[in-house]
Amino acid sequence: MAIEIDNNEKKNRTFDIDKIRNDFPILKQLINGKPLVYFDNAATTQKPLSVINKIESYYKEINSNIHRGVHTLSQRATVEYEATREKVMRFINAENLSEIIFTKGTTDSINLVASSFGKKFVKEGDEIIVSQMEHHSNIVPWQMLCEEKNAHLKVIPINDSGELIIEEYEKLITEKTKLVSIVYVSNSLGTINPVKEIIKIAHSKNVPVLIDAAQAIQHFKIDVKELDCDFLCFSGHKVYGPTGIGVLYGKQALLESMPPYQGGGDMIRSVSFSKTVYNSLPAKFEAGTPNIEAGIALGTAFDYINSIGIENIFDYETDLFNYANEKILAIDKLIPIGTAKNKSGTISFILDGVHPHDIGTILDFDGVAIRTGHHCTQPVMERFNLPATARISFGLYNTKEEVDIAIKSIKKVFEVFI
Amino acid sequence: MAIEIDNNEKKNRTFDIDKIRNDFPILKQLINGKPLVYFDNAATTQKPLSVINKIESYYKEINSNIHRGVHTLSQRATVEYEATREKVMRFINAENLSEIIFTKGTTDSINLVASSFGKKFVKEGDEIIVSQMEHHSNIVPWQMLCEEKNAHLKVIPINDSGELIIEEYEKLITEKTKLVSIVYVSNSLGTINPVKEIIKIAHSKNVPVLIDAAQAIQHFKIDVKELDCDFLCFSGHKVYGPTGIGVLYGKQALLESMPPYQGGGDMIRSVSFSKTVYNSLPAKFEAGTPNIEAGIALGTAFDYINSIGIENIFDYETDLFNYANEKILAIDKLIPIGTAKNKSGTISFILDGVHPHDIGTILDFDGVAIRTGHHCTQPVMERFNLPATARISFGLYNTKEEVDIAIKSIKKVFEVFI
Amino acid sequence: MNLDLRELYQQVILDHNKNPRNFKILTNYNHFAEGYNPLCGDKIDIYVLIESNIIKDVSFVGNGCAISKSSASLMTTILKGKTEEEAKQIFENFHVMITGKLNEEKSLEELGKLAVFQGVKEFPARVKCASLAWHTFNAAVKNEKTVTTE
Amino acid sequence: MNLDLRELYQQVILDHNKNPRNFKILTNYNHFAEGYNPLCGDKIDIYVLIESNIIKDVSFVGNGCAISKSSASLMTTILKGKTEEEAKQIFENFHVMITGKLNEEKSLEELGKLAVFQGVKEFPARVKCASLAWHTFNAAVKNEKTVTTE
Ligand SMILES: Cc1ncc(COP(=O)(O)O)c(C=O)c1O
Ligand SMILES: Cc1ncc(COP(=O)(O)O)c(C=O)c1O
Repeated sequence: MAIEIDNNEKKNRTFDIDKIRNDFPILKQLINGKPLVYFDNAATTQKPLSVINKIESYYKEINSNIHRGVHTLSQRATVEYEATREKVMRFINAENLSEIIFTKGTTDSINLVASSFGKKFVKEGDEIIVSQMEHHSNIVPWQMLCEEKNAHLKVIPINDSGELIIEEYEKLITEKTKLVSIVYVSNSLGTINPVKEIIKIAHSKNVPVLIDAAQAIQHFKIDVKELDCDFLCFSGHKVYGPTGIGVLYGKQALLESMPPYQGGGDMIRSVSFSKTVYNSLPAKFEAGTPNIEAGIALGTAFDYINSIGIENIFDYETDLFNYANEKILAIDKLIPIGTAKNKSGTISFILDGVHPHDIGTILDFDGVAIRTGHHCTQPVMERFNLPATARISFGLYNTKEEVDIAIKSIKKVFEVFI
Repeated sequence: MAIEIDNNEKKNRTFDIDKIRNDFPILKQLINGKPLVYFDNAATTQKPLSVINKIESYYKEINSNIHRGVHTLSQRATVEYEATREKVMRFINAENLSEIIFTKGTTDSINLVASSFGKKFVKEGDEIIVSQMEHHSNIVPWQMLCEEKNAHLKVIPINDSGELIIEEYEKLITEKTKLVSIVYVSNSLGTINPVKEIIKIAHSKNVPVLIDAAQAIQHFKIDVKELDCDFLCFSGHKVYGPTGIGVLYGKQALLESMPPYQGGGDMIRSVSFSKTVYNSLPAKFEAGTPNIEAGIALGTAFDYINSIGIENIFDYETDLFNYANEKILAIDKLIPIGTAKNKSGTISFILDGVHPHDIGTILDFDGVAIRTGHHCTQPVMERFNLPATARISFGLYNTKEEVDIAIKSIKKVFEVFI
Repeated sequence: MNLDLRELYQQVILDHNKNPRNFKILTNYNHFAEGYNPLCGDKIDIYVLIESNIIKDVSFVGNGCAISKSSASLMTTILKGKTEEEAKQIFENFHVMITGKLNEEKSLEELGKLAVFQGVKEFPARVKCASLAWHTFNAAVKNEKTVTTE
Repeated sequence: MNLDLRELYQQVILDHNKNPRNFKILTNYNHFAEGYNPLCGDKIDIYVLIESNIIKDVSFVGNGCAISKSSASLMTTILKGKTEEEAKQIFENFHVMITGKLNEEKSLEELGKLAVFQGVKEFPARVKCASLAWHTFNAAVKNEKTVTTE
């Protein structure tokens, strides 16, 4: 069992940015002869050496299939894999291990819920509520479900700052609403949604809520009990862990009431052609050989975050974000997209007369990696009548100096295009 | 483009077992003070250093999200990830890149087909044919589909040697049959099924065939054009690659006719709340951030296999298998389970009066890792009226000396239990 | 033979494995449960007769590895005549022992014949084998139908 | 300014980006296609009027990055008056150039004004931008409605 450090002690640990940067080998890469300035963290984060080393030692020392083996390697691998489930449970303060389902990523998690919850609870004429700022992975699975079931997808609109219009949300909930599925932090606008309030409103009408925490889990403390969310999803690769692993948290009673998603090994108790009995949670939703390597390394990623303290990460990143936001928004002819009061992690913008794709190319010349495009949120682009934006998104290893380099590079864009 | 070496040249390359064993760092591990003898290859294979190094260098040098990035890292990662698709295409001789879908593994691949093909083509009263020797992952998805659609699952029986009874299969195919889904090599019996014949029979009645090649791809040459199979699945982790990645091959026209499986990023061309347009193949079936790391490293695993030559692997393993089969079957009071004429990779057995679980524990004392249990093939256990078997399964790095160690250890079981 | 191996497979265990005691279906019982260990395919049915809080009779049938079979067999011999509370206490001590958390000589003594299972603590994969019968007995007493250890 | 950067964003390209030629919907056309580059959200509509195998008129509308827009603009100025076969040949040369497979000075000369795009070959991610208009033109001529480059 992990030793609990009280919050004050956590706060008092210093945030040693030089040491942290040293933990990420890729930051020493040169891109076009310049040091990499990695500002594409919302797409995927870089990995600390401890995570990389864990994968290496896993394959060099204990690689084995898990759950069904009596031999030593299989036992070791099983123990390490299941240890991650416990780390995740503690990190988000879930009630028990049955509530932590390993998936391929956020997209897989949401599809699991859309399929399984949908099969059980969504009927013709029912309604699902999402928002206009959802990632495609929190839109398309519901569209597919609604098409199949003849149900309806309702959309909470956003205002010009990129904030949800809560009054409209309240009007959308009816007796037909079966689920509200909402992003915690928008990956294209940076908006932090008032999910606690959203959940309260839904619960007052007995509607469960799914929270897409893909852009939240890496930036601030999440407590599923305090939020009282019914489902919560995130991707390992956006929280300093490997690709190919994600988490679906669900309240136990809800998960128990849902039918399995995929069929295969591990998710069954017994199989025969006359009668197959499904396994209990969490195995019921984990068919087939899991991503063992990534599951184990995800635990190491959480160890890493815990060694710094998520509150310290939040404080550091908030300071960095405020610095960047002020300086970037001060750039002449730069138009920010998404100006919500509560923001985290992401600054989206366009430059007058320059296509974001060209901005991306020019910044890349200076080693600055940003993302340009619709960020898998085309309804947001439509809302602001844009084909694309340029997006700077932060990780715990970014610095103010890097922000300055990016700003210099953004100014260069005008030199080229005038 | 890879340089094509003609078959004769491939054959003439020597199979240098010492060098090969050196390529796998884990083989130097001691288990209970004894050198690891890894005979659990059907569960998962060990990884060559080149694969481990690839993962490491991926994270240290180019880690980035793919497909939508203009910056340097994203481009590099995209190129490497897509290079694996081409390697897989060549390895199984598919017609084009659209036919290679990346999944999480065999289980995910089969679930994809059961869900998507099922949605489109399977109606009430229709029939799906599997066999009695299928892995649970090729049973449960079809049971779930049949339950949902009120369709029927038909089962090809096996004889006492663990071979499919082809005459029974021929009787099972009717106008109601929508798909035949068959394992190429049984993971619990070792039987190599006559899949070419099975496919021919199905095609003569216009029924498509899925081949579960999870236990075949690593042992001998597979040519999807020659087999003329409609779908083929395998897992990366059983072919010397990482966990969390698998392949679904499908004939292009068939894949094109099928609806998408999961919804999310990458699998769409454009999303709006009024109309969402799905992407073309293979992206249509690949929602969300893929397992980039594992995708890239799977390519390295195929490079490794190609560097040895799959024909050479087949020759070496055949010789090893024959040696082991003869010597193991000669053990007094040992009863082999699965005595088909054509076998590959796996020897299952029981010892009179000793539970397989105890065999597993005793062998583990000597560093010999085998699997005991039902191997996710409970209908096979039922067929032979057994709770479990002990299974030895081979990889390209195993040796006759290792077989001798295992045999000595099996004999020790009797010492304990007499 | 390997020393550790002999520690796991003690003679008493091998004996109970070969000649399990109370290996039958009770004709007169008022509690019953099925236990599964999907890891190795173990399956054990437990039959119990309890009268005025006393375990009058207990038996088992099923199949499993040497550890689970002998553990079931020994359990039946020990529980007969005990009260429910005593049974609970014995299982607690037993569980503490096989998971390696026992540190007082005294409690080991208390465990009596069950001490032959102390080698199990070195084999995490086998703890479930050793405890399956006990979990199933508990389920039977609580009138739960099935139990799984995983 | 960075040298390589200037090689990609040549003055001609910037000029066509700012003042695209033939940026309109033809009132009289007999071929049309829509082109998408989902990578950057580029979307281009191409209108073509072909009479007796001669490209009488060609225009475009849409939005995209500087490379795709200027490529579309330059394409329209070059194709006017050419035969379908000549257009095909030009695109082939162009494609060879931007994918970095051109090795004869002669063909570069043949490409004339299009040579300003030779910097693109250093930017694999931008090849699709430069070729989008051409692919769309091809689709229009073949009477395919939409084309995507990915
Ligand atoms: C024949 C066969 N099919 C399917 C599977 C399932 O593969 P995975 O667990 O990698 O999805 C396996 C592996 O256990 C297998 O041996
Ligand atoms: C808010 C949000 N939701 C969902 C996703 C999808 O995550 P993944 O691609 O890892 O499945 C992302 C990542 O792009 C995201 O930012």
